[in-house]
Amino acid sequence: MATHHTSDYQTGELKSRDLSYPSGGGISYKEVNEDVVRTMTQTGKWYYLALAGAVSGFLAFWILPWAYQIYKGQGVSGLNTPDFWGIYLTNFVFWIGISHSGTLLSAILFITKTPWRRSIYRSAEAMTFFSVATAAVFIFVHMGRPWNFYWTMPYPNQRQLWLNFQSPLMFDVFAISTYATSSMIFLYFGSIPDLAAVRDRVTGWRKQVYSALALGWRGTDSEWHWLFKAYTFFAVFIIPLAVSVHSIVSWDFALSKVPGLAKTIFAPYFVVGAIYSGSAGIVTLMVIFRKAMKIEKYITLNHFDKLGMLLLVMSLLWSYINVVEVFTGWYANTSAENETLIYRMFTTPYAYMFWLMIFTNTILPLLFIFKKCRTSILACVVVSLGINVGMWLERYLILTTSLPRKFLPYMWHDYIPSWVEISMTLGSFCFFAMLFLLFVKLWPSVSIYEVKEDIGIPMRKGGGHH
Amino acid sequence: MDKAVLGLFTYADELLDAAKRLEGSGYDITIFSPIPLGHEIEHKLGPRKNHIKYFTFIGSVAGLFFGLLLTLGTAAMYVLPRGGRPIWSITPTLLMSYETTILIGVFFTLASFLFFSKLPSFSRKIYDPVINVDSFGLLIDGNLRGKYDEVERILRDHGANEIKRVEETEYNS
Amino acid sequence: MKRRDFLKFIGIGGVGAGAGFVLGKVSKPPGAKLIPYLIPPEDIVPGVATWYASACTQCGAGCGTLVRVMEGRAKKIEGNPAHPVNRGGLCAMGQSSVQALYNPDRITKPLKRKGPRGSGDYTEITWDEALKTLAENLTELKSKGNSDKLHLLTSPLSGTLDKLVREFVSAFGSTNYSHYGLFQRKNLAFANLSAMGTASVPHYDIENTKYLLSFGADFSSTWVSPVNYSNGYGKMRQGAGERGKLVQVEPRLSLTGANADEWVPAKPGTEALLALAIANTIVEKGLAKDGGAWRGVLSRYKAKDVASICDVSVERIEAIAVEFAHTRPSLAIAGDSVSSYENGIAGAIAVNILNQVAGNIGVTVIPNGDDLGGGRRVDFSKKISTLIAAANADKVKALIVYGANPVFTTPKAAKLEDALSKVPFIASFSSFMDETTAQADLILPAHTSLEDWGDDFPDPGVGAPVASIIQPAVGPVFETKSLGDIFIELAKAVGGNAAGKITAPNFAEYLKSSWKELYSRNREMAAGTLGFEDFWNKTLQNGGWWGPPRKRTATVSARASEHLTGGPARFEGEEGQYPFYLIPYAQTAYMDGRGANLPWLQELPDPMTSVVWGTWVEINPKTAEKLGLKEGDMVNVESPFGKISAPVYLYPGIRPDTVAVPIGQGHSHYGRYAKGRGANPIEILPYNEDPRSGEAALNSTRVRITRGGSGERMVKMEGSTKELGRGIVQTVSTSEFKRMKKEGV
Amino acid sequence: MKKLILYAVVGGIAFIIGYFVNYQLFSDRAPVQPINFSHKIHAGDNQIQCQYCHIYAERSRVSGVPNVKRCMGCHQIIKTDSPEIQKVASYWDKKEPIPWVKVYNLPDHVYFPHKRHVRAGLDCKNCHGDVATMARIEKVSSLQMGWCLSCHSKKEVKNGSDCWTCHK
Amino acid sequence: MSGFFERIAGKLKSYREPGYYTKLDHKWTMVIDLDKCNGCEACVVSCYAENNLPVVGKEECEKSRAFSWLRIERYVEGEYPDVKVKFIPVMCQHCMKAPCETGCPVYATYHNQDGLNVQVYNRCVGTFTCATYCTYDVRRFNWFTYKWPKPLEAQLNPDVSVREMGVMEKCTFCIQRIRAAKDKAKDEGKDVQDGDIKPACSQSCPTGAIYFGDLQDPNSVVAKLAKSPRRYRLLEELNADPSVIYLKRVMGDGNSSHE
Repeated sequence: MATHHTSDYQTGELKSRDLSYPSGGGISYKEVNEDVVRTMTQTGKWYYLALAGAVSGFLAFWILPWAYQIYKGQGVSGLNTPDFWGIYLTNFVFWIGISHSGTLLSAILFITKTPWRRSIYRSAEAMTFFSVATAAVFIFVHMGRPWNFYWTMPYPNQRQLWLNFQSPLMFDVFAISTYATSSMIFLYFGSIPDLAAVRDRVTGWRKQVYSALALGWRGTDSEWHWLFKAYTFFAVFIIPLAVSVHSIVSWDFALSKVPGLAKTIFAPYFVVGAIYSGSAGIVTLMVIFRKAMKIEKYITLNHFDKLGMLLLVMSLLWSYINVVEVFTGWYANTSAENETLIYRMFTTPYAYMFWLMIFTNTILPLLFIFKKCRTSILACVVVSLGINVGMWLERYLILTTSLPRKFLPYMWHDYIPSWVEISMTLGSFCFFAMLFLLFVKLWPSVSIYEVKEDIGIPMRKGGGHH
Repeated sequence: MDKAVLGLFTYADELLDAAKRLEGSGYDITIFSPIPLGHEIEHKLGPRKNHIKYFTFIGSVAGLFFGLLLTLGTAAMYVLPRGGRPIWSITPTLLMSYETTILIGVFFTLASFLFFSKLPSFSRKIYDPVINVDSFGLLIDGNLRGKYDEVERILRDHGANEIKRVEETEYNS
Repeated sequence: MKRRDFLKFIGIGGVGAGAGFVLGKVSKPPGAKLIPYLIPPEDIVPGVATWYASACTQCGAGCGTLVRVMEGRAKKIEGNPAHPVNRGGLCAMGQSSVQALYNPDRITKPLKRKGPRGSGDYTEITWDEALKTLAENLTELKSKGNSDKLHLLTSPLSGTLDKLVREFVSAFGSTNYSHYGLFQRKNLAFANLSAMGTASVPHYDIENTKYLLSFGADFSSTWVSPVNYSNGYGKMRQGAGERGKLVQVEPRLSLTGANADEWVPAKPGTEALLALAIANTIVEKGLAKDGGAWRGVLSRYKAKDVASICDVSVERIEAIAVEFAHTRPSLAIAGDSVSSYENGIAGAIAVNILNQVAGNIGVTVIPNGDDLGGGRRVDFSKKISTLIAAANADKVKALIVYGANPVFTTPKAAKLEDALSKVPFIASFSSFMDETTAQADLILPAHTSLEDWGDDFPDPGVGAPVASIIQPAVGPVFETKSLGDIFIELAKAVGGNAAGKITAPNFAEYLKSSWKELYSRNREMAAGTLGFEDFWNKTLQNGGWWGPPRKRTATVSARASEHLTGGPARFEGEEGQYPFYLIPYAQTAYMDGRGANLPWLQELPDPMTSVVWGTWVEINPKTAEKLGLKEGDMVNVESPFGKISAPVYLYPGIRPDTVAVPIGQGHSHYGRYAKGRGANPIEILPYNEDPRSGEAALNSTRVRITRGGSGERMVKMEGSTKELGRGIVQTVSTSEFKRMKKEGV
Repeated sequence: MKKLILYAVVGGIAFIIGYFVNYQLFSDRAPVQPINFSHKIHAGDNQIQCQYCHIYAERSRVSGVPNVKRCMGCHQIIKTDSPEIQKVASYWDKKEPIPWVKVYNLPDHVYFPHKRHVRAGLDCKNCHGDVATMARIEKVSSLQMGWCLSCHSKKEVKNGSDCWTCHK
Repeated sequence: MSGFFERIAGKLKSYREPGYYTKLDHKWTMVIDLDKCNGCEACVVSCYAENNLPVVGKEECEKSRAFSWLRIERYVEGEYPDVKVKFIPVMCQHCMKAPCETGCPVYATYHNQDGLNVQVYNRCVGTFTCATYCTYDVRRFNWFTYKWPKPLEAQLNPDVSVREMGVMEKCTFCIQRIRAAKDKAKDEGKDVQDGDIKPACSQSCPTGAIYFGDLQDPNSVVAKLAKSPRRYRLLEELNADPSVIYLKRVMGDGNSSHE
C-alpha cells in the first residue's frame, strides 16, 4: 500500500489564492476525507437525541393529527367555506420556497464557477430535496380524499379518463415531480465520487450500501469527464426548472380571479420570495450544521458573508415586488382589491403579521449592509430566522387575507386555524429535521472532491492550468 | 495473464507528464484522480469529445413531443370541455411540455452519462482505495509482456512513489 | 440457494399468501341484500316516485301540497300548483313537515308518566293500555258527574277533525273545547266581526292591489297565509299590470318591510292612530269614497295632532293619505305588530275604517263566508285565562292537549304551569315532547299530517270556497295513531252518548261520510262529477275541491268605532326604568316555536339577520353605541316580569327606542334540536289578555338592556351586509322602470 | 439479518398477492342464495320471459325482484313437494321477504336506468349473460366504468360519455 | 377515404372550438326576478330537501360550513330610518366560462352539453381548487361524513347521491329533475317542453321569482325574460358568463311621499 502523503499546500501557488478556508491550519486531502467520513460514522449522544426528538415530533405532530384528519374528515382543520386552503397551502408554498435555493443556487454557482459554493452545496441540495418532499406531503394533507391521490397522476386506466392539463394543479404535479426528480438526480450524481470515497472507508453493511450507491466509481478520467459533462447539463436544466416550479406554484393562486391572489406579478414575486426564503433557510441550517458536525473549517464566515450579500440583494428585490403588489392593488382601486388590502394591512390580527413581515423581510436584512453583521453568526441567525418567519407569514397572509374576502361580502368569513393545522405545521419542521438528520448521517454532506478542488491540485512544479 | 501496472503519484503534474510520455509510447493508459482533472488532462493530452449533448438534445425534443402528445392526446381521448376553453388549448400544453422537456432531457442525460462512463459496474476492476483520498493513479494496461521494466522506469522517473503490478484490485472488498 | 432455504421460502410465501387471501375475503364489503316485497303495493313502482296530493298543516294557512313518495317513504313536500291558496309555492316551514314526520325525537309509543310531573320520566305502554287508561279516567269523570270538568285544548283545528272532536266533547257532556295558538289572530277576527260581521280574516287581494299599506303585516314570512300573499305580492310587483307599491308601517323592519318601497317607522303602539289620521286626511281632503259617516269619528285624529305621537311627519301622513286614496285599488292590512298591542282590536278596526274610507272593501278586501262550513271557528269566550281560572278553582279534572303548546307560548306571568299542576290528569296527543306534553300524565302520540287522514278549509281562504283533503302519503313511521281514530276509539270506550253519536269504524270513513254530506249539500261540488265516489276520487287526486271566486262585500259598521281608543297602546314598565319597547315577533322558520325542532329550520338563516340556531336581540346600532354594546355581546333583556339573555344583533331596521326578539327558541323540551337553545321572549311578557277577544298582547312591555347574562354565542351566516358598490343586487329606480315599461322594452 | 429481511419481503409480497387474488378474482361472482333458484329451469327450460318476473324493468330504474306473492302464484300448484319451494312457502307463511343476495351491485353514485336500456331494445343478455343456462345466477360483466363506456361508445349513445349520464 | 379524413379533420378542428360545443343540446338558464323575490328562504329549504344536504349544526355553521347550495344574500344600505334592504338568491351560476372547471385537476367538474357546470362527486379528490377559484362562493365541501339521525335518513332523495367525506359539491340546477324530464320526454317521443323542468327552488318559490328553462328555445319563458331591460348577471365584469340571469329590483326613488 501506498504510504501516507501529505501535500504541502502552504507553499507556492496555492498560498496566494483566496481560499475559502482559514489559511492558518491548512487542510490536507486526507483530512477532508476523514472529516467527512467522521460526520457519518461517529455519532454522538446529541445526535440520537435530536433524531429521536425529530422522529417523535414527526409522528406526534404530523402523523397522528393527519391520521385523525383522514379518519374524521377535513373538518377537523379550521378551513371554512371561503378559505379552503389556509395553512396547508401556506406550508406547501413555504416549503417549496425553502427548496428553491439549494439546487438553484448550487446550479447557478456551479455554472458561474463560484468557488464558495463547494462546501455548502451538498447540504443545500439536500435541503431542496427534503423540503420538496415536505411540501409534496402537504399536497396530500390538504386533499379531501388523499387515498385517491393517484387520480392526479397520468396513467392509462379502464375509465379512459385522464387528467385536466388545463389545471394549475396539474402543472404543479408535473413541475414538482420533475423538480423533485431532477434535484434528486442532481444531488445523487454530484455525490457519486464521494460515495465511493465513503465506500472505501467503511465496513459491514455500510460497505454494501455505499458500494451499491457508488455504482462502482473508481475516479478514472473518463468517469470524471462524463460526470462533469452530465452534471453541467443537469445544472443547466435545473435553473429554468426551478424558476418554472415556483412560477407554477404561484399560478395555483394567480390563475384564479380572487382579489389579492389574481396578480400578474405573482410568478416573479414567488420566485424571488422562494430564493429569498431558501437562502435564509440555508443560512439558518448552515449555522446549526457546521456547529453540530464540527466542520467550521469548511463552512467559514466567508460563506456567511457571501450568503449575507445574497440575502441583502434578495431582500431589496422582494421588498420592491411587495411594494409593487400593494401599489398595483391600491392603484386598481376596485372595491375588491381595496378590501383585501385593508384587511391585510390594517385589520387585526393580520395587520400585526403584515407589519412584522415587513420588519423582518425588509428592514431587518438591511443589517447585512455591514460586513460585521454578515460575518457575525448571531446576526446571521437572527436575520435568517426572521426572514423565514416573515416569509411564512407572507404566504399565510396571501391566502388568509385574500380567500376570506372574495367578491360577495355576504360570504366573507375569517379563517382561524385549528390545533390540527398548527400541529401539522410544527410536524413538518420535525419531518424536515428528521430527513436532514438522517441525511447527514447517511450521506457525505460536504462534497469531498470539490473541497479538495478548492484546496487545489497538488503540483510539484506549480503553475497548474487554471 | 498479463498484469497491469498502477503507478501512484502525489502530484498531478508528474502524473500528467508520465501519462503523456506513456501515451506517446503507445500504451493504454487510464488516469485515476480524487478530484476532476478535466482541464489539466485536456491541456496536456488534448481535448475530449462531449457526446452527451446530443443525447440531451434528443431527450429534450422527445420530452417536448411526449408532453404535447400527453396533453393533447389525453384531452382528445375523453372530451370534457371546461371553462369555455378549447379542448386543445395551447398555453397549458406548452407548460406541460416544458416540464416534460426538462424531465425527459434529464433522464436522457442521465442515461447517456451511465452509458459513456460505463456505470454502474460492479465487476472487479483495477483500483486502489487510496486514489479516492489523495493519490493520483496511472494505470497502464493492455499488452505489457516484456515491457514492465520500461513502464515502471518511466513511472519512477516521473516521480511515482509507488508502483504496483496488479491483476485486479477489489474496491468493494 | 439451499434446499432448506427454498422450502422455508415456500412456507413463508404460503402463509403470507393465505393471510392475504383471508384479509381480502374479510375486507370485502358484505354482499348487499336484495329484499323484494312480500306483496307488492299496487301503486308503487320501486325507483319511480308517486305523488300524493294533500294539504299542509304546519300553520293555519292550509296550502295544498304534493308529497313525493318513493318506496313508501316521503321524500319531499311541494306546493300543489293547482291549489288556489298557494299555487305551487310552499314556505320553508311547510316543506319541513317531512322532517316532522321523520323527526328522531318523535314520541314513538304511548307513554305513561312514571316520575313526578314534568320530570320526563315515562314508561312505554301499549295502545290498548293507553286508551284504556284514558277511557277509565274519562268514565270516572263522567260517572262522578264531572263531565264538564274535562277540558280539551287543541291547536285551531278545522274541518272534519274539528267536527269530530266537537261531537265527542259535546256527547261526553263537556263544553270546554277550546282552540289555542299564539298567532290565532283573535284580535283581528274580533275587529272584523265588529266591523264587518265575520269573525275571520278577509281575503286580501294583494295581487290586484296597486298601493298596499301594511301596518306591520309580515305576510312574506309568517302572517296568516304567507304563501298565498307572497304569490299575490309577486304578481303585484311584476304581474300583468302596473307595478304595485308597498308601504310598511312598523317599528321593526320585518321581512316584508325590507321589501317595501317605503318604511314608516311609527312609534310602537301608535299605528292605530296613524291609520286613523290617514283616514281622516283622506276624508278631509275629500278623497274618500265613503267618508260622510266617518267624518265625525275621524275628526279626532288630525294628522297634525297625531304626527308627534306617532313620530311621523304631518307631510308624510298627508302624502301617504293622498297616494293611498288616489291609487286604485289600494289596500291596507293590519298585521301582527298592530293587532298584538294591548289595544290590538283598535288597530285592526282603524285599518278597516281606512279601507272603508278608501273604498277598498269588496274590491281588495273580500270578506269571507264560510261557504263549506268547515272553517276554523273563533270562539272569543274560550280563553286561556278561563282555563287557568278553572284549574285554579279545581274545575278542571282532566285536560287533553293536542297541537297547542300553551306552556311555551303563554307568558310566565299567567302562571299557567301552577294552574296545570292542580289538574289531576293531563293527557297529550302530541307526537313531540313539547313543554306542555312534558306535563302530561299520559301521552298518546298522534300521526303527523303526512300519515293521517283529514281535511282543511283554509282560513282566510282566497275569496273562493276551498276544501283541501289530507291523505296519508306514507304508512305510520312509529306506533302512532290517527287523532281521529283515537277519538273514535275513545268514544267507543267511554260509551254512552259519545258511542251512540260517533259510529264510524275509523276516521277515514268518518271523513268520507262527512265529505259525502258536504257533497250532497253543495251543488257546485256535484257539478261535472258522476256521483260521490267519482267526486271523492277526483278530490283525492287533486288534493281537494275549490270553487270559483265569490264576490262579497261588506260595510264597516259605524259601531265599530266604539272600540277605538284615543291614545297609543299601553306598555308595561315605566319609561325611565325600562327605556325600550320590546317587540317579540314571529320568526320565519320557528313561528310560534313549533318549527324549532326541525333541523332544516334551525339551520335556515333568519332572512333579516342571517342568524342560525339561536335567539338574538335586535338593537339599533346607534342605541348599541350609546349602551356600549358590540355585535354578539350578551345582554339581559329585562322587563318588569322577568329577564332573558341573548346576544345582540346590530340591526339598522329598528327604531332606536325599540328592541326586538324573535319568538320560537328557548325550549326546555321539544327534542334535541330545540332543547336548551336560545331564549323565549314570551317569558318576560306581561299577561295582557284582551277581555273581548281573549288574545294576549305580545307588544305590551318595555324593557331595559343590560350587559351580561349567559347563553350561547350568536352564529350568523353573513360576513358583511355592505354591498361596497360591487353591484351585486342591482336596482332600477321606479321612474326608470316606468320608462322601461312605457317604451315597451 | 439478511435472511430475515428476505423472508419478510417474500412473505409481504405473497401477502399482497394473496389479497389481490381474493379481492380481484374471487369476487363472489355467483354468491349462494337463500333459495337455490335456477334461472336455467325458469328462463331456460320453461322459457319464462324475463319481464314476467322482473316486472319493473321497462318502467323503472330498477328491474325488480319478483315478490314472494308472485313466486307463490305459481308454486302453490307447481312442484310444491320440492324442498326449495317449501323454503319459499315457509317465507310466505312467515310473511317475510326472501333475503336474496345482490349479484349485480352498483355503487350509490351510479344512475343506471333499466328502463332506458330495455326500451332502447337492449337484450338482457348483453349485461346479464345467458341466464337461461345458469343454474345459479352469476355475474358476467365487470360493471366497471370502462365496461359501461365501451358499450356506450360502441353503440354511439348520445352523450354516452357525459359523466352525468350515469353518475348522480 | 377522404370522408374519413374530413371527419377526423372536423373533429380535430372542433377541439380548437372555444368551449368545444358549437351548439349545446340545451342551455339551461335560470332567471331570477329580484323584484319578486322577497327573501323568504322557502327555496333554501326546498334545496335541502331535494338534494340531501346535511344539517351541520351550530358549531359548523359558525365556521361557515353550512351546506346551503342556495343562499339568500342580504345587503343593507343606509341608516335608520332610511334603510334599504336587498335580497339576492345566489346559487351555482353554471358559468359558461367557469373558473372552477379549469382548476380541477381530475375533471371532477366540467361543462356538459346541456350548458351545465357539472360536479362529479365520485371523481372528486378534494383539492379545493374549484371552490377557491369560484367567484361566487357557491361550492360546498363535505368536511365530515354527515349522518342523519334515524329515521331522518328516510327522507333522503334516492335520485341524488349522498356525498362522501372529502368531496366538493354544489347546486346542480336539480340535474336529477332535468334527467327525469328528459327521460319522460323520451318515453313520449318528444323533446323537453318549456315548463317541464322546475328545479326545487323554482318549484317552491312562493312569489314565483325563479324561472327556469332553455335559453336556446326562443319561445321559452326564460328566453323572453332574458331580453328584459332589467336583466343583469352577477359580477358580470369577471367574464365568467354565468347562466343565471337576474332581473334588477325596482326600488323607489326615495320616499315618493316626500316628493
